[in-house]
Amino acid sequence: MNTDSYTVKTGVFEGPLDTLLSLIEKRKLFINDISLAQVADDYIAYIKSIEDFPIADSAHFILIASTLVLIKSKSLLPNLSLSEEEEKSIDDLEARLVEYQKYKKLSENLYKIFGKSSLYMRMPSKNTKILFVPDDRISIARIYDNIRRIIIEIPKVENIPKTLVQKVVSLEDMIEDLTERISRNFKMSFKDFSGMGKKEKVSVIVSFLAMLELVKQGIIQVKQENNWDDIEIETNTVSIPRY
Amino acid sequence: MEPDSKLILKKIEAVLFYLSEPISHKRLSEILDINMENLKIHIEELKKIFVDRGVSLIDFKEEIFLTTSRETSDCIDLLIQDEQKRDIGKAGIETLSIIAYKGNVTRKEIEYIRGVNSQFALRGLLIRGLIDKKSAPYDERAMVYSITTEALMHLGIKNIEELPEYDTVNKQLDVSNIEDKDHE
Amino acid sequence: MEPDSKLILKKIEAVLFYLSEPISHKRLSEILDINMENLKIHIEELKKIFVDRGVSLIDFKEEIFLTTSRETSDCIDLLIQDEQKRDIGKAGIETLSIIAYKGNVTRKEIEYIRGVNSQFALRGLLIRGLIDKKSAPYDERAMVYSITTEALMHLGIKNIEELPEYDTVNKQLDVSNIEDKDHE
Repeated sequence: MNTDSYTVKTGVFEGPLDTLLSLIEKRKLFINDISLAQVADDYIAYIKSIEDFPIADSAHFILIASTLVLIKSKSLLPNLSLSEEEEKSIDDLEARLVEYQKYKKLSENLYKIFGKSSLYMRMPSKNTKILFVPDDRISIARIYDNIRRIIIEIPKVENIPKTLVQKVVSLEDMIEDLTERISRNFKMSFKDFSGMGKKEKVSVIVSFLAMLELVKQGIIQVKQENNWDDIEIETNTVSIPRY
Repeated sequence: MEPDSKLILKKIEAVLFYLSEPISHKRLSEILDINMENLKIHIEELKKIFVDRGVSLIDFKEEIFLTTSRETSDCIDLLIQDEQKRDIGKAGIETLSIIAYKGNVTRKEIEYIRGVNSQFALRGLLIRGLIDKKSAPYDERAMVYSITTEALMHLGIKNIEELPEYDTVNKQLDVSNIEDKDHE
Repeated sequence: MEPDSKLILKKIEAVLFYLSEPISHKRLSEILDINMENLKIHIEELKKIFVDRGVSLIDFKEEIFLTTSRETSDCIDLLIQDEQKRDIGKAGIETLSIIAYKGNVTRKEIEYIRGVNSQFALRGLLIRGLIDKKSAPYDERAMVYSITTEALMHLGIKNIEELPEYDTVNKQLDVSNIEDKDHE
């Protein structure tokens, strides 16, 4: 690889759209609901593998994960009806990915020319005569006013909102909760489990995500008799393995 | 050309040469004591002189100044030896691209496209002078970012239209508009 | 003229423009990587371009440089006066305030605190003798800015400690280990 190519430094954190796009591009797929359903698992595995989420971005990651789960569940359960809002969040994600892909490509091209054949302004002359010519508007009061304002505006690193994170339910916790409740009740409905109607939408989606994860691992089975019906969850084994 | 007009051209050239930083059309017209209309005629005339030369004239955002031409950059690089010149991270170049191609754009719009918090990327670009921040024309309180002449110089171009694929991209941008920026 | 020859002309022009001081023929030939004889031919060629222009080419005692031409001198004088009469502006007063309170401060620190590029603000303050620039006591290569004695006198104080709330403000301006904060 030549030194001028556009590479991401190892260890540099990538955003959720970037991650998703890389997963799609790695499989040489186009951006659509089919490819998104295919990479949903990889994306979730990626999220689970990250230990230190940048606080400010974790909410974005989880929200995108929830949309992926919707897409995947629709592909797994064709009967599943999605609300208008859910359909829209799927369309939005596709549109955003297309938009992001476009800028990512543009930025790769821009990087190729950045600093390559720069134009330069003339160097400031070293012989400029320096005459002491103060501006009468400079005063101690004005300097003091300015410095007070400047100090307030110095960026404080700890200002990144932490509240965002508290709202997001961790995927791991959800899976554990689901496992425990299934082994207790043996058979329960998704509506009961997720607290649909009572909890925030994000929480419902994360529950769904957790459920699909368990289906994939063969721990539970899900059944939906008709469109709009509640989804029934059953355990395959009495003893739930830890993972 | 009339002798007077010829002298105006010379004066503009001398002022741009002497200042070694961008000067606004307005201030230039004051120093030369000519009206804006007359100034613009002369700027256009001067641009013709600076075609295919070692020095280029840049007229961007109502400011004008002279720079070395892109074909000569290897020579100037020898004089400067700035190792950090190409040092811009992935976040930086992505954010810069969005600002360059979209023009006046808010932080929210940038973050919607990138899907990540872009506070530090924006700060880095501001500090390097590659972008600037001002009130939006449509709303005093909304702050919008745009590309600076400094950024054009880094990219080796004289105006925004010289960005790679600028025309194609801009046509697409007119069609797509981002709705629901708030659902994040 | 051959294309190669045309490029040499452009490069000479760019180097002379960029450097605001005379350069010897010898050094110029090294930068362009051409022999002296070839250089002289091109210099003669370039002189023809700089006839009757706002900028003149001076070739004297084996040194060569560009300067504003004679007919424009009244205009340049006006420009210099204007530079010195102008309001130092928002960028100027902000930068001056930081330098006043912080004392020996680097450009990087100023830019970190202000969050914007401060190259031109610093230059403006330097030209007016409000600040000066020297090597840092701790590192020869690092340049630090401080407020001049004249500027302090203009403010009616003898040293920076007399500024209101000097100690508190000085501490609040501490931005050591800024490297770590500037990434996403």
